[in-house]
Amino acid sequence: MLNIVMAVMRRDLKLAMRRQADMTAVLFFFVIVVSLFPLGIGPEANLLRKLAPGVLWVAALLATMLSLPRLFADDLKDGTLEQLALAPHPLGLVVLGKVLAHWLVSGLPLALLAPILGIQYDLSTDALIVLTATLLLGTPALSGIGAIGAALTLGVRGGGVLLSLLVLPLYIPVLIFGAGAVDATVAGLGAEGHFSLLAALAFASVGFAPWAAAAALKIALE
Amino acid sequence: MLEARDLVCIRGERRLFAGVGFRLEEGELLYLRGKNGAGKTSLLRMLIGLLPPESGSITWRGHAPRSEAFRADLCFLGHANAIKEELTPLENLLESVHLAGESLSEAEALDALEQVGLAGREDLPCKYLSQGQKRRVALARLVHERRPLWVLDEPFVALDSSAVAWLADLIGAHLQRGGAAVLTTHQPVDITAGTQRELQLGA
Amino acid sequence: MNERLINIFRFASPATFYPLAGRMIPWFVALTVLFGAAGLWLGLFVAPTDFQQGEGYRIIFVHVPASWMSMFIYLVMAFWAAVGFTLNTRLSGMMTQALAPTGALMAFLSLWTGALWGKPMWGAWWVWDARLTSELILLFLYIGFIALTSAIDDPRRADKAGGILLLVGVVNIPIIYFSVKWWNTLHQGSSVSLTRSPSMAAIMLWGMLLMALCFWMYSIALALVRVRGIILERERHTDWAKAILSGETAR
Amino acid sequence: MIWNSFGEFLAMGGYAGYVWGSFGATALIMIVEPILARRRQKQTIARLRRQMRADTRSSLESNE
Repeated sequence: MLNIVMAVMRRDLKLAMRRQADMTAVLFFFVIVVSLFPLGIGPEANLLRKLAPGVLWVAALLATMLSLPRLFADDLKDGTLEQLALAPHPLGLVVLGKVLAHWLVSGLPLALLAPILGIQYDLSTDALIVLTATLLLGTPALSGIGAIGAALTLGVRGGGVLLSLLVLPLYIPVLIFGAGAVDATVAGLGAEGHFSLLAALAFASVGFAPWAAAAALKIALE
Repeated sequence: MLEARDLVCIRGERRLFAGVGFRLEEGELLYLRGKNGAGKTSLLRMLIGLLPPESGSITWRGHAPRSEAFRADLCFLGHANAIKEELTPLENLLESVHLAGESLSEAEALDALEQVGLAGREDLPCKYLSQGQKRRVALARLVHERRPLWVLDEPFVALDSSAVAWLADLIGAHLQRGGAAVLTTHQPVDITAGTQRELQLGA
Repeated sequence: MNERLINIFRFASPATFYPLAGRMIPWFVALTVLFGAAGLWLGLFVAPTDFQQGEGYRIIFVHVPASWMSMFIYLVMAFWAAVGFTLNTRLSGMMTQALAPTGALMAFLSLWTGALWGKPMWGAWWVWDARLTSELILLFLYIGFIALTSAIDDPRRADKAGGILLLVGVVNIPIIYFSVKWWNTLHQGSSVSLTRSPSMAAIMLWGMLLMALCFWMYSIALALVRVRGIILERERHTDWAKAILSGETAR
Repeated sequence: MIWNSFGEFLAMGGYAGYVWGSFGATALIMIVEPILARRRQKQTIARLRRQMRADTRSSLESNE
């Protein structure tokens, strides 16, 4: 069981390391979007502090969207996906491995970059820590839910745009609790409630989404 | 062993074939023949469980093609090579075997690559290989493959004549070990071992 | 498999359902008109003025039924998707696609009437009220479903992909609603609510229920009209569809 | 009946634009959507008929 998850994850990580341009493009997109907002809004520190959680979280959602279309598309094109679907273990575990690898190369670096970008928005140290923590906890859910969208739009015309249409509404709870936790900290309130809900969302989506995505992949392979 | 009954295939709006059935025993080889668009690839995808048939049934030793027991016995080689351009032939071979839930030592893998004529290129990323060489990387999987059912879609495409003969021998050895194989091909191939059968689609 | 279940879904065969749907449509149209006339009479002529919201509250007679239907239709679509996966009936996928446009229009109507109510009551066309926001997200979900199913050419694949999306969506709707509500209370949303009118008189409630029935019948009638077109399109190679196409006049 | 005159009914106690905007949009959708759905159904039937005629013609030709 665990073997196959680890094997898929290791393979995807190795591939990502050989194709670092993809990964860095997503990170630069995140950096640029976050840095553009102050130029559009103005440099007033109070306003920026208020906007920071929302801006960083929305930028993280968009950056994740950018990396999702390729989650299965390369494997479909070169025939690897067929082989994975024919291997003698549940396809859901394969997808779980891919989701974890996706998180390690997109969600995790986004979360680690966030505090540096948060400084641009004059966030306090506490808020920066909470921001990073929410991203660490919330981005696995983004990868999980995103995998369903990527599988559903696999090989479909206009897949990229369609993917955002399907997935972004489902990201709303993660956005609300993620940005909400930082907001609550900035306002001096506790964020424990947000954290437990975020963790619940992350566990639920990483646990269930791979199976839904696997069902969608089987349809795409017919 | 492998038995198909009354298979019907509808793709999009067209009925590709109906009433297709066959039985394949140990040591037997089935050629699927038919014009382009007759449904050869669709039938193969039905046999390996990717495409559910419109009606009819397929069983392999009592298992349905979508079961894990079936997939544990199956080795499939498709149109696409299922190799990654960024990985070397050696890595590709080892990865594909691991992901299929089997084990292969590095020595065996190197031996397989040597047999397909890729000695000296084991550590070169596959994007620097020619089409024929990439095909050979995919075929190297078959060298130490001991699962009883091989389903091969156009395995001889992009191979030169010596490689075609080598692959024919490999399939022959598989049949002699008591394996079964289903394959599509456009070119005449000389496989002497085992019993040969033929299924003509769209006749 | 359960015998009785199969019996219930016997009409799930497109060949039997097509003529049946054709016969049912006029009845549902008649019921729509009937319930609509009664509901409008109660809502516009009999129901008294609300002491707090004046005559503006009458918008609820279309707003609430539209909101209910928009949510209910999504549930029905998810139900059909579940039926499609468990019993593998062809009709279920067609039903989901026939219902989707009406559901999306209901969600749109709910937003439109909500905005028209919000302007005089809250002083703004749009307020990030938990209900309105959820309704907006529901509209996005409808649009996503329609976009996905129309982007896939093979109808069977479109049905299955759409079905997965519906089931994922229906699991997520309560989570989304809860999170939006939570977000709304944290940011102190509006205190006057459209649907929780103070002391709803019995007559208002009746008017609203009749209007809801009218919307319900309307949605069924439209889904039947649409599903007939989808059935004919997909079954055009079968003998019964050919008989209808060659014999019958365009009904 | 709670209205004293037709004009009062139309005025809706000052909320005319909002109330009639809501009911009007609903009525518009409930009239236009069925018309479009019916038209689509008719177009589908007409198109399928043309296709069927073309199919039978081509199969006759290929039989000759």
